[in-house]
Amino acid sequence: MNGTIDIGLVVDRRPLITCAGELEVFSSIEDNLAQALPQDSCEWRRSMGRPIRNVHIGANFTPYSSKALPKGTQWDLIRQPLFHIYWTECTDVDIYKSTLRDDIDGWLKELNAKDITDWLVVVVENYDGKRTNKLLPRTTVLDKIRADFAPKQGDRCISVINPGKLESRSADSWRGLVSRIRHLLLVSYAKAVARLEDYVRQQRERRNEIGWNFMQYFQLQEELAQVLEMLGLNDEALVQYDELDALLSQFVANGITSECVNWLGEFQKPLERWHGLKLGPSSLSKTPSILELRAYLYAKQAQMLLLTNKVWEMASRCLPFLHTCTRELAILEIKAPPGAVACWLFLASMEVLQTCDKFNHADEVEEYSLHTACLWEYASQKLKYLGDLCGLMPGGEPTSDQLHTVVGLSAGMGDNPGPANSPSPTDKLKSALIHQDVFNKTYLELAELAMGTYKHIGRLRSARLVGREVASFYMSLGQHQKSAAFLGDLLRTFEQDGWQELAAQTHLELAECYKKAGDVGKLIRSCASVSSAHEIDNIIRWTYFDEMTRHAESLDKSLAVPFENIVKIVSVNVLNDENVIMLDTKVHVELVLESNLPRELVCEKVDMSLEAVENKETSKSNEKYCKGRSLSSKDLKPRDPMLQRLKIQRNLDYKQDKQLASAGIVSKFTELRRKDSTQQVCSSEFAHALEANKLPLRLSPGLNVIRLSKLADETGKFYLGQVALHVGKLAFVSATLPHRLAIEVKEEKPTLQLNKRTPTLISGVEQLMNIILTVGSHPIDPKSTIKLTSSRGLSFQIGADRPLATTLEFEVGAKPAYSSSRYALRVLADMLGKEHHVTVAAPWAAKPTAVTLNFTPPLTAAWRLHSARHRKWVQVSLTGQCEQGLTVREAKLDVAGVCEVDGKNASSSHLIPNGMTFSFMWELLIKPGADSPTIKAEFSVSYKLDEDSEERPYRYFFDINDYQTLYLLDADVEPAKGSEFCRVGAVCQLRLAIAQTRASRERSLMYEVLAEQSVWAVCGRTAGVVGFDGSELERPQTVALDVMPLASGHLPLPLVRISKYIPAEAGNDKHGKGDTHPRLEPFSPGQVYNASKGKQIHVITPVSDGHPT
Amino acid sequence: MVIMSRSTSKFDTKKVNSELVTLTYGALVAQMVKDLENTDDVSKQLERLGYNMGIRLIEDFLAKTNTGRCFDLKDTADKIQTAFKMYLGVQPNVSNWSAAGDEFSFILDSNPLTDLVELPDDLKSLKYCNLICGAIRGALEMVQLDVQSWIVQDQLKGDQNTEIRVKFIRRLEDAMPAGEE
Amino acid sequence: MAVCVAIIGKDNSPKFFACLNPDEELSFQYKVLSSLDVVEEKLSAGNKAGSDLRELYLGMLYSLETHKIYGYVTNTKIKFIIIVDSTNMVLRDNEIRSMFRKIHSEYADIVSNPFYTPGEQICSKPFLNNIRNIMTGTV
Amino acid sequence: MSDDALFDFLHSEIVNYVLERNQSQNKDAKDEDLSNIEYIGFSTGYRMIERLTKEMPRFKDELETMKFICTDFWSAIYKKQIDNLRTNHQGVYVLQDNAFKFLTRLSSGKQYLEVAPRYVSFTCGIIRGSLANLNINCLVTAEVQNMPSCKFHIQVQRT
Repeated sequence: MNGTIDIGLVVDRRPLITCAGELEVFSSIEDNLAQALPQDSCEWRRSMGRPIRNVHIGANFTPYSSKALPKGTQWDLIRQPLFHIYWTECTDVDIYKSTLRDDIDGWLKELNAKDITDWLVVVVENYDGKRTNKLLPRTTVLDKIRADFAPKQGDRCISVINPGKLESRSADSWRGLVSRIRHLLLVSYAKAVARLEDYVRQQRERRNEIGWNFMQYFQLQEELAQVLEMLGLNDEALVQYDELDALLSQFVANGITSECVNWLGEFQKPLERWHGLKLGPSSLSKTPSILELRAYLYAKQAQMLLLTNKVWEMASRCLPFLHTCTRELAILEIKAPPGAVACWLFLASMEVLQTCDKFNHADEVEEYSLHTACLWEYASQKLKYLGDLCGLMPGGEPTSDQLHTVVGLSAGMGDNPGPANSPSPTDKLKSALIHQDVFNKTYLELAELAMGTYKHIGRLRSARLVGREVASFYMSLGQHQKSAAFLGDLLRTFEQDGWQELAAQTHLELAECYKKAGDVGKLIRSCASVSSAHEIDNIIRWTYFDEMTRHAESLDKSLAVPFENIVKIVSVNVLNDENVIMLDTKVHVELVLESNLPRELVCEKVDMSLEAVENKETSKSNEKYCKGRSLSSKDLKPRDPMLQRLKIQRNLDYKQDKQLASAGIVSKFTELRRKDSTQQVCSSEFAHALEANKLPLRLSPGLNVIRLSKLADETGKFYLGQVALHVGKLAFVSATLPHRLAIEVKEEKPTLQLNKRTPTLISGVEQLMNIILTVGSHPIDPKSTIKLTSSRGLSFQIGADRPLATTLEFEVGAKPAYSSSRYALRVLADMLGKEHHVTVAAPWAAKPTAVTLNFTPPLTAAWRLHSARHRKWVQVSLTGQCEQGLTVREAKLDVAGVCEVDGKNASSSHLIPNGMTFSFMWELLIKPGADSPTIKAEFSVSYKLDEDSEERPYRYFFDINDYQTLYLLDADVEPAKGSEFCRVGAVCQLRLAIAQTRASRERSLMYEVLAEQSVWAVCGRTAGVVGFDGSELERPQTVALDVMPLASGHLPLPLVRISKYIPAEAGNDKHGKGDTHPRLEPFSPGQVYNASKGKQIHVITPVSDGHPT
Repeated sequence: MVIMSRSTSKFDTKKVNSELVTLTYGALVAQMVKDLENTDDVSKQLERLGYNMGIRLIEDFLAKTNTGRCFDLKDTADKIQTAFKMYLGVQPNVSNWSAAGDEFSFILDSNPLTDLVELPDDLKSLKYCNLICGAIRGALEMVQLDVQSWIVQDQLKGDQNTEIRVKFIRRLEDAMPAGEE
Repeated sequence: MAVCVAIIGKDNSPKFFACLNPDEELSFQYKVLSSLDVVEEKLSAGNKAGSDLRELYLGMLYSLETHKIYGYVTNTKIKFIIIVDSTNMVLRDNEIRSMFRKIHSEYADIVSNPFYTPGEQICSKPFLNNIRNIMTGTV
Repeated sequence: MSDDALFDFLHSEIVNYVLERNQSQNKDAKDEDLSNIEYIGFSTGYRMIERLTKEMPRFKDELETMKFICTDFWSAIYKKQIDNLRTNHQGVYVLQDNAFKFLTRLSSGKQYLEVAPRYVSFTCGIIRGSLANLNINCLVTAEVQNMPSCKFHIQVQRT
């Protein structure tokens, strides 16, 4: 019969129960009972306020024998029968009285003699058909037994219906029995455990006494542990093992100080076996080695942990445990063949790892990965150690001694074969120690697992450090690329965390690696890094420096190496006075470099790139960046934003009423982000670059001040970009400087201006203008010529002597930059056009440009014809146009001999100020009646602008037509008959007299009275036609019209106009088609003389007495 | 959320206060060093600052200790000594009296202002605790004592202890207002 | 007696490193660096779990056959690392803890020097001496 | 140091020094440049917190840190606590001190409001410095409406 959870239980710790009485009765139910007992848990109450635990308890049954009875107070009761049951199926009271009673009595007496109190009497009742109809007896055997033996503790006697029959009815009583036994058994068992615990305690107290032996004590306490385990209290069992663990550690740590601990000496014998842990079911030999003892202890603890589902804790305890072991081996000075311990440690860690895998629950992977990672690493280290020891490392060949060692080690490992598909750690190790390739494979496998697990749990650094081991392994394997990859990761980690020294070391390793790999480029790079690492010893730095330079010479294609820590930019200064630099001038920059190289570096070329700035960027960046004239180390090294100075200002808030609402401080600072220091290298190309003035440049260790310059040969805006130091094909290239330093290159084009000297240009007069030539940022070719071309009517010339021309070319001649020179240009424009053009063609201008010049004539003229009856006058009036008044003389009017002219004021000379008008008068002496051909009149006068300028003629042409008088018109206003005065409001007579002075084609003409409405009211008709037959000249026709003055005083007569009247029918002779309407045609000014012009009539106010008129 | 006002600090306020002054002063000096390129200017500034503080401290001091006028230099020295204790929490020894009795020294074996300070090499000439000299001068000027005060020994320069010398110049007329130097 | 004391900045770079035996410094640097993994682990775990990791002293970070490595992180995220010989049975948790306390106050004093820029390497001679004394337990 | 008179005087000397220096460099007086006062406070706070948190358990979170600033830290420096702390739980905290030490000396009311900023800058710096060293990167400004009450605004930079 076996319990439920006895994995690896070496000793069966189930309590013994003796059976007395009618054994056949018992045997019929033994099996049921044995199974039933552990099925349900039962509360275990313990002394010393320990928590109540539910436990499962099983039992072993043995027949009762008085000789086997232990003393009820023995400490090791646990190993003895500790519960006793008397079985009977007697139901007949008489039989009981006769025999049974004495038997039970004897049994009990024996128990009491050993003062055993844990017993039970069971009466099994068998019901069968023949009994049923009978009445039950008044008192049963059970009652009797109770009365006789257990008057007080009734629970010591119990009856049960034989479960073999009539299940249904018996079930309850059966359950009753089982739980009764369970309970009583546990009570007694608890007593036993308590006694054991006391004993253990006593023993521990005596641990410093002579003769005390750990192993004995060990077994004792383990017994306790086993008991707890049996009860399913794995955690408490673990506590027992942990106590043993601690105790042992304590002893060993203190070492053999007195003979009290002589037993420790037992463990000091040389090591013969290194089997590993043997996790799972295991037993301990009588005289174990310290390792075996330790292994056993750990195995036990592991088991308890597994049973309580604490895989991760098992893992977590492993490494410290292994460390303890190695330490204790050392303390106890235990001799072991080289590698033996390593083997054991390897096996141990591997076993634990395997177990972890076996018990791997997805949800716990995280937890135990935390602890397995370092185990993988540990195992790999141990294996590597063994590899070294046995000459298995790549490139090596095991010597015969080493082969021997291997044999020895394998032997010591013992055999622990795993299933075919999954070899046990022992199998693995053995084959690894024999076959080099297996060794390599296994080692790398473990290392990879270590790294993988580390990464998985986020321990990147640890992973990288394993990588370092792996790298060196690959190195010896000759797989330099792989090795380099791992070292690269390592380096990155170190640099990220800012561990310069480690980084330097890694550079060293990398250098070696690249050397082996023959990767010159990378080799040079890491040589540079090594030689510039202050953490490294100078001699080494020098050698690597030389190595670097040596390889640099042998480079076949160019190689760029970033500055990084090799060279540092300390400061950059733009030396020009302004950031705006003129084309073709030099840009000067001072660069301070700090070289960390251990020796002088000779650079054939040093340049600093200029990056053209995109326009869109400039617009905004202008403000931000271009102010800066220098960068200091402060700007260059990324500052810790946590330590930033902020721009803090006072801030006052005012209300509408200008009252201060609140005062405070604000920060003008916006972003507190850390600006990324990592910049891509070789981004900009060095097409436009500043170059060092003195070459070759000897870059000495420490600070170097370098002057760079460049001729600004391209306009635009440029940032100072990167610095490059060239050594042969090798170039050290800095990161791009923060875009703070910008240089703007500008050029100024030459210009040509044509300037008036006077506010206005006057046509017809020669005047001087200025040509101003300004040379820009760079001089013009002296030979280059400027060509002026004029529009019609305009001519010019440079220099007084040469004649005016319409085109003009002249050479610029040697002129320094920014000089400006002035030429006097004589210009003369005729008076025909007001607007003239000069077209300028200059070599620097893409196409010629036309300049418009506006000329105004010096004066303007107008004319009028005046008549008096038949006499005629011409008036010409001149208006001055130039600000300084001009003087005119010798006015002439030439009428081409049509008639004589008589100038009234022509002879004298006159000054006509600007805008003023002056008139000349001539009478045309013509005969009345003569016909009037058109007169082509030419007015001429000579004028000059000022005294010294010579006179020039001014001509004015005009035609005079129809100047002979045809009609004389006169008008009068007379009072109505009977009154001698014209009165306001009284009708008067307007008498018109129109006389024809010469025969003319017009037969009739129309007159119109155009009276001023406010002055005259015309009563009746206002217009009429009069006809002439041309028979009698000079005899006027008269017309009378009624008009009424509306105002008093001397009034001008109503104006009368006459026009030619062309009747409707008379039209057809002119145009082809007949004219249905009559037409009026005006006379030209000279043809009608109106004598009434200027006449006035005196009108008086109406008479006050309203006497009718 | 609102905090109930429990105005007892978990810290030893005395200590905190002393550290606060020390650190604030340190920060100020650092700022000055940044502002003024010349170290001596910094020392001068510190003395001036001390002076300004002195002329205010003295009132506070007299009020708190309600002592009157000093009778003589000895008395003055003792009063300053208590002032040290009061404001810097250290009790300097008064010693090295000159024969004429017009000059004496305060000897501090520890100086909270400088205890945590290490002068960088480029500032070795800085008179870090010139503030104290200034304060003494300012304070005494308010009680009509014109004195000079300067640092003789300085722990910052590796001396055993810090010695501040005070030299009596003359007694000022009561009428004379305490003006800037 | 500690064999190595390291002070690691907020940025995880070493600000101070002292070893009893200078020859060991390099190997210790590797150990300290990898211990940072554990420090970070514990801190983040502390954040998750909340109160359980409020103490500045982190206890043993990890152990090797030869050494034990202990950690301490200030409120200002400065890490102190102490390495102890694993054979050293004298130094119990409490001794280590008090060592850290002393180192911490030394550090606080260094930071209080107005001429020390936080985050820079600590190269003050007196500081070095004080730390050495703490390591060797002479204070 | 028996009392904080010394600290007060030192503080006002700092204000004077910085302002005088501004003048000498003729910075514009309208929006006074208080950067240097703030920075002196900053580096004081940065160092101070290193000392104050020596014996303290690790802060649970940002809020706990702020509470510390308002209570223990404040009363250590100003002998009183912040009267009111508000937050939007998105990194903005407003600390209100109804009787801010450096303002109590100025006569209350509006008349000296214009100069008030000089006397709060240092403290803004202290706060920023302390938090910076506690790895809380923030911007600290202040607002005074009627003295001697002062509001400090902390804006945590999440980057």
